[in-house]
Amino acid sequence: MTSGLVIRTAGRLLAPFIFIFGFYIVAHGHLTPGGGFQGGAVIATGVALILVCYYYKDCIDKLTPAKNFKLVEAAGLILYICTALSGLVVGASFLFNWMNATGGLFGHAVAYGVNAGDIFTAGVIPVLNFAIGIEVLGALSVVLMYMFAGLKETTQAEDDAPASTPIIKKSGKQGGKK
Amino acid sequence: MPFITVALLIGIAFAIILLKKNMIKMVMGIGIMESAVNLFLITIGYREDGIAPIFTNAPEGVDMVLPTVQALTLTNIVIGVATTALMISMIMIIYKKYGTLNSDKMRRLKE
Amino acid sequence: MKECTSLFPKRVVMILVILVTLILLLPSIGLTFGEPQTTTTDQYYINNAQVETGANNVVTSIVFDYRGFDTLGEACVLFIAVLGVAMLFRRIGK
Amino acid sequence: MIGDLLTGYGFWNPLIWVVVMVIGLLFAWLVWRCGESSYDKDTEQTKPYLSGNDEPPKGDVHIRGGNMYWGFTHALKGYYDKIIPLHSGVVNDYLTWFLIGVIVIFVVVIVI
Amino acid sequence: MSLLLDNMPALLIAVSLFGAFLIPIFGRFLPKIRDPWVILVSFLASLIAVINAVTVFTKGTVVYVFGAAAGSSAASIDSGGLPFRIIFTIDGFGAFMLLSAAIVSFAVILYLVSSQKERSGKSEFYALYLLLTAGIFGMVSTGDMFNFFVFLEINSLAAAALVSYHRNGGIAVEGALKYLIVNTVGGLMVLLSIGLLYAQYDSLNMAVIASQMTWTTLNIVALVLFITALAMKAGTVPFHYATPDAYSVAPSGITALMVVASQAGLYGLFRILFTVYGGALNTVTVGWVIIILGILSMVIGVTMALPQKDVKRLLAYHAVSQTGYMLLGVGVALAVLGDPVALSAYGQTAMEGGLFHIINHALYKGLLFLAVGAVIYRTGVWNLNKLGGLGHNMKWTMIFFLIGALAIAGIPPFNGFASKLMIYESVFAFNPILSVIAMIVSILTLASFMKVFHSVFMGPKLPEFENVKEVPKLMIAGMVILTIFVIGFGLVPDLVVDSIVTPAADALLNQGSYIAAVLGGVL
Repeated sequence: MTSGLVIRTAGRLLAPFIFIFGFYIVAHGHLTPGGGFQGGAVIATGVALILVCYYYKDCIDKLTPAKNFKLVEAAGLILYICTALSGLVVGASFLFNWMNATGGLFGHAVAYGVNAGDIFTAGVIPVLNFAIGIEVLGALSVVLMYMFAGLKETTQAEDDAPASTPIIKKSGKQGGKK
Repeated sequence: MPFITVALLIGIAFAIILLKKNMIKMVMGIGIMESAVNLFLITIGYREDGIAPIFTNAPEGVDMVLPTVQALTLTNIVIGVATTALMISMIMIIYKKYGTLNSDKMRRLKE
Repeated sequence: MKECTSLFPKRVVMILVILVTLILLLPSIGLTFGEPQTTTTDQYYINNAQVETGANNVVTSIVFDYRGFDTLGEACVLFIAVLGVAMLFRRIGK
Repeated sequence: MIGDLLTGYGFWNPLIWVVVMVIGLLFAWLVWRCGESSYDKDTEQTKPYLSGNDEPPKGDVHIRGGNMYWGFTHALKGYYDKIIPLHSGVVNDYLTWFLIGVIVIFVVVIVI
Repeated sequence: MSLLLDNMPALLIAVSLFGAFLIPIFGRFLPKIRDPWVILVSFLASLIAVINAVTVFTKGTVVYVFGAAAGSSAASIDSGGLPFRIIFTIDGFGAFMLLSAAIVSFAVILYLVSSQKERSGKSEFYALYLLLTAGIFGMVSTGDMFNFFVFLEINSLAAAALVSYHRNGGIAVEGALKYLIVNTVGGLMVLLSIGLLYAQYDSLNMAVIASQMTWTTLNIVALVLFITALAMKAGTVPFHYATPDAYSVAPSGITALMVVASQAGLYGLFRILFTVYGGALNTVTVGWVIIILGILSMVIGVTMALPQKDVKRLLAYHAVSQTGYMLLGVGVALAVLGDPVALSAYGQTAMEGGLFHIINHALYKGLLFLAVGAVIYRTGVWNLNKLGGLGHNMKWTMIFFLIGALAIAGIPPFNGFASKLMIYESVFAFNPILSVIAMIVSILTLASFMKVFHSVFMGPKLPEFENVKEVPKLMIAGMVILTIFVIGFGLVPDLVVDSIVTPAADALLNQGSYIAAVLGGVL
């Protein structure tokens, strides 16, 4: 069972634009209003749109299961903390903005005052923006997917416990390992 | 004036949290309280005729509003989203297991 | 059992809520809207953020540079929420 | 080195107390040694004597946790009747207590 | 090497977080090395916490600026006298809390790795555990108001998620939900009062706010919200209702750590009272408010504990009751803060007793929860009426429980006695009635632990527990670590008091040194 043709078509048409718009917000976080959180949330809206159009079951069958998004999220966080730790490697403190005004990637010097904006400025800030964008995208998608999936009726035996379960093996049907 | 709004919003939120027995409505009340706190944070940083603190294509020579509180608000919004997500999913589980959303019935732990 | 199992009758709760609202109204007397009392920190950010961090958006420079550690914590909160939701909806014997 | 924990009224020196306890244990051991040497574990001697009646099985005489301090809770019945319903288990009440706390502490701090 | 040593405060948080972020990936692809990884990360985090604490106790307050060119230097290097970045300020009190959190968290992870072996969803569980540890470490070492709030939320959310781990037909989730709702509202109130302080002083740094603090209506509103919200986090009467609900359904090891987590709330309360408000406070009134909260917690906690049938719920009420002792000791010190004679006569001792009780409570209550958890792990029963006769089969658990019970009841030579003695004596000088109440509560504590000990371990072997075995070695190891500290702290209390408790008390009583450490003596 799927939703109507109109919804599906509209969703298919809109989703790429939503993704690109979210990406734009993430990428220009240090120049215009926006940033990692907002952009990630916009991208997650696209994921939600797809979920609404194609139903959860089809989505995880055709695309990817929710647990992959968990990895995406962890990857974003690891990128963030590695960027932060790289400040230690260059001899400064945690989260030090060492790429700013060095001339390299994202290292263009910036003029003080009002200007048109240059995307290759601000040092580690765009990197952190991307990290957070990835993280928020993963996080919100995972939450949405789990909530769409809901809790399949688990019986008491399948469930993990009476409050403080005995793990005596012989009881057998006591919720198993994964 | 906005501070009065904040106080009233928090009062409304407390009234919802304390008087409504439906857990989903209680979570909504907490959401209102979050919004009220966010509003409070934003308003303490407002300057008369200020603009957003962004230099890209900004008009010259205008005061900017205080940026720190906006950063705090951003952080708090995300924390609020996370809290709400966790609470809602807990309520979903409880609804599955207990078959009710009523906080009066949700008292297997007491005394 | 009665229908309402709360300890406090509704009227008492309303009075309490009104009292708390009154307490929270006190800030509106002490604070002025539109003219913050002191702006040292924020004025510093507005003046120097662009040079020190290279970002045109002062808010972003605060979120990711000056207070980047808060952002890490906040990302952690989101991570916790995801882990919590995943843990709650986990299925045994998958 | 280990010194005393002075409090103004007395002192607490763990070493002294450990020594006292060791002496006490030693003393207890000595007393135990002086006991009847003809004591034998598996004979009639170890059985409790209940006026000639049979001893009930151990499981029956074991006092379960819920029965201990029954008298205490019964003596303070008035107090417990008040205090236990307060732990009602309703979330709304928990937060009402928070509000009461805010108001009471605010009034106390402002007035005094 | 010096690179690492200079950045220890940052690594304190970073190591736990990094370990937590990697766990989902390990859990997916390399499940074999996940458990050793958790133990390794937890050990490293504890080690770093201990190193930090030792640094603080030997060299004085550690200040660390996040994102500055040179992190370990004082704040003012960044820009013009005022701190503009997030600053970690670990003084004596913070280091003290770091020590207790480090010991308990490492002991608990050893226990948990063994006791949760057969369950599902372990990746999330361990990641949340590390995040909770990071939250506690962050709360006790930060010097920034908003950062404190963020870590408070990490703490609450992670704790709530962990409580709901055994869903248990919804009961565990119910306890977690209550805990989460209560703590969320408390957290929002904390944020509101942070906003109130920010609106006046335009700074989020505790030292800056402390240097300008005055006793105005706005600050009173903020103070009241701080006190109530943080007392709710710490679980004092009358805000304690969610605490037993959550403790009684959480996995046992997690409950042991949650004791430390709620003490981090207590840390926040004392930090706000002494460091941020400090001299500006109307100390007598606020001190009496704290004392009365403490007395209420003690009495109601212990009387509610006596008739309990659920063994973990009973222990949870004791946690409430013991929190009262800490509040009592510190409250007495706060009440005499403005009176130098009384302060040096007994205020200092009361403070030290209250603080010493924090670490003691974390240790022995952790031990008790672990021992009770071991019983529940083997039997699956947590109702006192159904337990009995376990002493025959679980000798080690019985010994550990006995040590913990004697310590919590304040029987020499265990650590509970030392701190309780300090509290009794100093409080007696302040107000004899309070001291008498404290002693009565202690007797009731002993009585209720006799009940637990008798009904769990004593008595004849019950037929249903015929085949119960001793718990695995790792769980024993976790309990042994805590036992060593419980006995050690009891045998050398003066050494402990001199080396870690007195610096903590001094750090709290001396507001000026905290400010000077951050602001570089500008004041």
